[in-house]
Amino acid sequence: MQFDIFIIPFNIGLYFIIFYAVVRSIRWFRDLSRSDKLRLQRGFFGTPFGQSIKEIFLESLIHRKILKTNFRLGYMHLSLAFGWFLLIFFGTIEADIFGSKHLNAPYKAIFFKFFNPEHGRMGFEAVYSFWMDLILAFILSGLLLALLKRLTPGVVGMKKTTKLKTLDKVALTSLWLIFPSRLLAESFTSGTYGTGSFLTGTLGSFFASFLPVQELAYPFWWLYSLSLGTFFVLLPLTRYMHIPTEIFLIFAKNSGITTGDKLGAFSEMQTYSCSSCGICIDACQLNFSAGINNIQSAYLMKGIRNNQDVSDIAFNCLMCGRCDQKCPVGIELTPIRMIRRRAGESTISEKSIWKKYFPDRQIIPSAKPYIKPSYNWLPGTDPEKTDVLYFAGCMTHLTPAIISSMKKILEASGVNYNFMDEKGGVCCGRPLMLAGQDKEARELINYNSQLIWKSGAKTLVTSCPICYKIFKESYYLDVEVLHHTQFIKNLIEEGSLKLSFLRKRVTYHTPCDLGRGSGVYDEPKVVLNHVTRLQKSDFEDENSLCCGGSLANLKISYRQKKMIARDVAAELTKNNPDILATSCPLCKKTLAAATETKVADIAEIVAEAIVQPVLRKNIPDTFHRIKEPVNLI
Amino acid sequence: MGNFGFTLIKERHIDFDANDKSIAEYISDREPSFRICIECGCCSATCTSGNFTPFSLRELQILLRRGENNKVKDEIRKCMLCGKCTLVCPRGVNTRNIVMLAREAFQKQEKYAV
Amino acid sequence: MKKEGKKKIWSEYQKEIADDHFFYVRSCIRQSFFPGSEQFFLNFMRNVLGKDVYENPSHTTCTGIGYHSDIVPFATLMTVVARHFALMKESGYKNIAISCVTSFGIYTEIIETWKHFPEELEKTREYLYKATGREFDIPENMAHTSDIIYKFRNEIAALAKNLLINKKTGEPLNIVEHIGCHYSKMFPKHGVGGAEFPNVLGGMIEAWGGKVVDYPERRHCCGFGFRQYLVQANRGYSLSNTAKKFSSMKPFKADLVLTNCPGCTMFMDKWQYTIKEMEGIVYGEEGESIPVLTYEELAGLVMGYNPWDLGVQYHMVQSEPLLRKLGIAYDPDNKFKTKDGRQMPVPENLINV
Amino acid sequence: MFSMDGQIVIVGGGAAGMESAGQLARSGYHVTLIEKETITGGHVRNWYHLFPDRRDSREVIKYFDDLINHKNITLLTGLKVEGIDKHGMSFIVNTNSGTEIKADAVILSTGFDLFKSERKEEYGYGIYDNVITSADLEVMFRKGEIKLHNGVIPGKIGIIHCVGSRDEKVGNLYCSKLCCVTAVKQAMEIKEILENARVFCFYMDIRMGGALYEELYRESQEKYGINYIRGKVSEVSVNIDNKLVIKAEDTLVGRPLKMELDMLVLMAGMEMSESSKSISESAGLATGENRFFSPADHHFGSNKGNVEGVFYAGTCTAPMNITETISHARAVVSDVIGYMNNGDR
Repeated sequence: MQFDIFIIPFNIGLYFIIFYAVVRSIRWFRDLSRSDKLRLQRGFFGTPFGQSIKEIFLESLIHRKILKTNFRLGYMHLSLAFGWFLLIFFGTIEADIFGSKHLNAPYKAIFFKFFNPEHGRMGFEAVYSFWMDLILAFILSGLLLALLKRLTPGVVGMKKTTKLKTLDKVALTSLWLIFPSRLLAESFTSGTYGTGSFLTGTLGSFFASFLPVQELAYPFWWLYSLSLGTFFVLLPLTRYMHIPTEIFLIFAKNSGITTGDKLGAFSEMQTYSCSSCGICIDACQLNFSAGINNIQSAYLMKGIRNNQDVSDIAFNCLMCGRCDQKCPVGIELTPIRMIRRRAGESTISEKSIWKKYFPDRQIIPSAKPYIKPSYNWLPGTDPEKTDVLYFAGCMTHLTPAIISSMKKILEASGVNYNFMDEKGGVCCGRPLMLAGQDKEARELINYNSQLIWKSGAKTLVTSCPICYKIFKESYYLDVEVLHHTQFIKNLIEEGSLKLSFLRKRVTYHTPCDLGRGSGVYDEPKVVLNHVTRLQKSDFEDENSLCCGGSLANLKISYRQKKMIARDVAAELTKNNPDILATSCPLCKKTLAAATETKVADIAEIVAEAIVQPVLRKNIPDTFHRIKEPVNLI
Repeated sequence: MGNFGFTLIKERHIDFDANDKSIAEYISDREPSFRICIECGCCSATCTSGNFTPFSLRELQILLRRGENNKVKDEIRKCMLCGKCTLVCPRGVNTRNIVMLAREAFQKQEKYAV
Repeated sequence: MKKEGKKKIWSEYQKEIADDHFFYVRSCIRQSFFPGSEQFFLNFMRNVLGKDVYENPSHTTCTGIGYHSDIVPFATLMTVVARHFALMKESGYKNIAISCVTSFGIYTEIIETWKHFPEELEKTREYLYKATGREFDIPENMAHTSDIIYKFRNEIAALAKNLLINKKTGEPLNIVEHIGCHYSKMFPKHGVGGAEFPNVLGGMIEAWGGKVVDYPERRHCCGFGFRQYLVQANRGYSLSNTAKKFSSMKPFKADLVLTNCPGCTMFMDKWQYTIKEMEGIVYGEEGESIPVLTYEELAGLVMGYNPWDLGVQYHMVQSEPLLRKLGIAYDPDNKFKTKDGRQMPVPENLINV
Repeated sequence: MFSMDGQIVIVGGGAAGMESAGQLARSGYHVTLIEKETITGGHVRNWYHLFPDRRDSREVIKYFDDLINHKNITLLTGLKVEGIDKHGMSFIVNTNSGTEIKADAVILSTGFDLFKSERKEEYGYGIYDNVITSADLEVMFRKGEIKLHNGVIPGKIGIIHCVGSRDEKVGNLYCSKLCCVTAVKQAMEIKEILENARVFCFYMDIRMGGALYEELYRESQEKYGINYIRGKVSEVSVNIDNKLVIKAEDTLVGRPLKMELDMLVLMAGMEMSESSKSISESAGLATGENRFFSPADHHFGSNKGNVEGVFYAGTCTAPMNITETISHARAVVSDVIGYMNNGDR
């Protein structure tokens, strides 16, 4: 027997999803910008191809990243994804070898047992079906975990599990039904024919002992086919869309496509590649310090997919970038959030099923028509010429200690510098950008750029990571932009700054915008190692925490900020250091308010360590020379 | 109409009951800390914009409370959102969000009024 | 509103008003703009009540307007007033009756000054003596003529021919009382009923059957403001204050504004015309403006004198609507005729006609 | 030589009087407590809740009543002290009933009078129907209903601080100290009874000196959304629908402000009580510029009068809240005992 009516649902589902995947991919490809198209082509037919395949295997099947961060969760994904892959893979081979003929239609592989009930009695066949049972068992074990996760999130080591919408639920049940139904269907068939291996076989004979297995088998084959069909058909409407999308995304990523600051096919792909695994929720300080657990990236992605108004979610974020680091799919979450911030409020519209299957490319209202900030009142600019330009930044003006230390350092190292915003400067513009108002930020950027150009400086030193990031990314300057930690490091290396060693134990807090934001991790530590004894904390580099004072979050209250700051300070002062060092005025102020330990900027520590240079005028005139010539007579 | 070489002068009173306080309500619904300002003026004192121009957040937010919105509408645009005020505020008022919400409220007013 | 509360306050501001033998000093504005008023007062006091009211022909202005517009220095002012007192002394009077609220304010101010700074009194005596060889005493009793009418309000009520009642409806008329600022705001104890709730006009109105209207801006200045109205460019301030007062009064549907200060009478009357011309706004009902009368004119109407003899037609806002309400018969043809029937020139742009 | 005999007369059965009487009695002295009203308790009786912890005043009254329920205390109510004469080392306390009471030491705890708000004529207390004082409001609280003169529920309520305090026009230069926090407390209580009412406080300065006052102030803004306008109300009048129209300058905006209100609450200040004036004259007791009794020394002798043997307790020396009054009353006890046991007295 080669065909049976019950396979139709499966076939429909299968061919639908293949067709759909192809169409959707084409659409995405079409939507890519021209340059990105080229990139992708090169990426696909070039060296990155191998890399992509490897990554697909490691991430989409093995789920390595998740395994690393959280083994049980990883195992769950692994067993389901990889297991299923194996099942299909070996199923096909099985059908090919043992089937009546070669090169079968997919359903032959899927429902092999039904069509070859006699198969697997002895010899190699038995071994093979044992192998198949093993895979099935493997999957079922993962399924069990998933089930437990739903019931008690604790089991797989997740604090929060994402909330589901109805379609997701249906898809989920159908997914969960697939393997049990296969198990039962196979078992019953095996039971009838006395075939099957350790799993299906044993179960089969067990059921056969008290159930009319022959009659029962058929309906369960139906169930199996149906659940498969349903799952495939619903897939595009649910978070499981991430399975096919991720593959496409990996190619795109490896071809060097990035989110940029505009909405596009790539960012859309990313939103669809989010599997709502919830790792970002665990990583988010707003969740574990401030108890806000409905604004994390997973929810943002979901909101965008179901085109809801995500403006509140978008603005309620510290933009610390911890989730970017943690995301197993490697979605660029913060850039996507920035895009939404620029968008402001999007209008919610109920979509027809058809629209849901083929959502039109998300269009975002361009800059708001309203009361836009205007800075035409800014004063004229005529700075004096200099080599090094020091820009303290707004926040630094609230931490005079940093300014005075920087002055001391600059003078001690004999640099010809000019204090750009000594009498108060204009904001660098990043706060505006973080509020999604790029056009307005431009005005400030242009203003400051002019100042910098006119000063003719070679180097621009700033004490504020917030300014540093924007100087680096959004200013088009032909000067070398340095954060003061980097600048100090250079001074030390070129030997123009003589420092003594302070007997102090120091823990370093990496500011978000300097660390994850601009990738400056080492310089500060080098400097600190040079003058103090630097201790390790549990939150180094990519894994560092946000102090909570972030300008990026417009929504949370002072109290919530404080909660975050307290937790961070507590963490970093665990191995009670003498000084909790940081390199950001905002972090300094925020942390100082949250701990007993002395909080200091690296500049302050360095300034303290400066050795007074011995100048000639300081040398006492030991032997008193006679000034006038002595008359003899 | 006769011209006598002088005219009626508009009353200077803040007509509290006639004024439109919807903007202020919009803000304090979304940012409750708007209510706890005590007019100490720290924000205006430290303000980066205020350094160059007579921009005073303290004044603006009290004008909003009194429904004297016209002046605020233009002035509020001068804020650079740099956040110094948020750091110095003794009552922990989320000043930046107040500015954002004020702009938003004015925008909506314009959009839906017409 | 609780009447007892007011009574309680009034009881604390009982002003002693002489009964007879007044030295009468006229008001610049009143005698030239509302001649009927002072005429009525003298006639009423002398012929009706048979009191002794004396006027001295050499009495001059108190120069208050000059003083309030920073032209006449205080020392000069005091000397001028001292001269009035001297005239009073010479003609043997101790009670002064002042027709003008500005003057009344000036007199009280000066007397209070002398009380607190005796050296000023001495200086003034010296100035006056040097200038005129005259000497003076401070009056024993000082009253504004509205005080005096207030004192005799019941006598007038007894002689009343038309009570302040709307003949058509039988309702009492809504009458706004406006007290000149300088009457009691500077020295509440010198005013009948004090400064917050003065009773000098209210008393008359109630005695004559009317209803006093209490409206939010009742305390507000009429808009006279010497500095403001003297310079044309500044008159807007003066006008605006009047407008403010009337717009707050409007909902109360006043039939009449009664004032005790000649300045207020003039401005509340004439500015109504100006506002009507400028903005087309009127404050009375049925597109009419509200007549503004002095207490003497009103007393005259109450006692049944001929409105034209009282000179009510010499206001900008004509009183016909009021007269109709009061049911007072008047002859439109004789409005601007002299006693012997000669036609006088008719003022232009009168309103309420 | 230590003597428990000897008669101590305490004039005024308010918080201070009862506290000191109770403490003296407990330390074995014979005390006569004279109260002009028929019932002790003074102003506390007229209050509903007490700041900062919003405790029911009745609890405090209960505490006092238990305190003075003591064998050593003779309580004379409905008796008004006219004057005190000193003869040698002892005093004769004359009362309006003609009876004379002999005393070895006298404690004056004559307390304060609430400022008579009628005196601020511009606010029209006693003239406008819906202008009331803080004390009137407390009565409403006790009833549990806030209503206008015509029985309607008010929607917009104004509170004026510093009525009769810090006001040269009524001759009181001092700050009554409690009105600010009372205003805050009452504003919150209003909102608790009428949650839809809008409350506006017109203040010159907000003086939140006491413990937990500032917190109360913040709570009133944060939780109850009370509005604070910096500017003293200059005049009140009524419009055609008998609503109150107030005028003030919003000093922080720098412009005059006008507002319609349904009800206006005047935060009446504290003044030296009428009844104690005759006493101070008859006994030649010094009073300060604020007309309160001025103690012998502001730091060490805040309970002693300029006449030896006369002592002060509570608000007859200056505005105080109940906590301070009680401590002041306890302090006087030690002074009195010291005086009584002084041999050569």
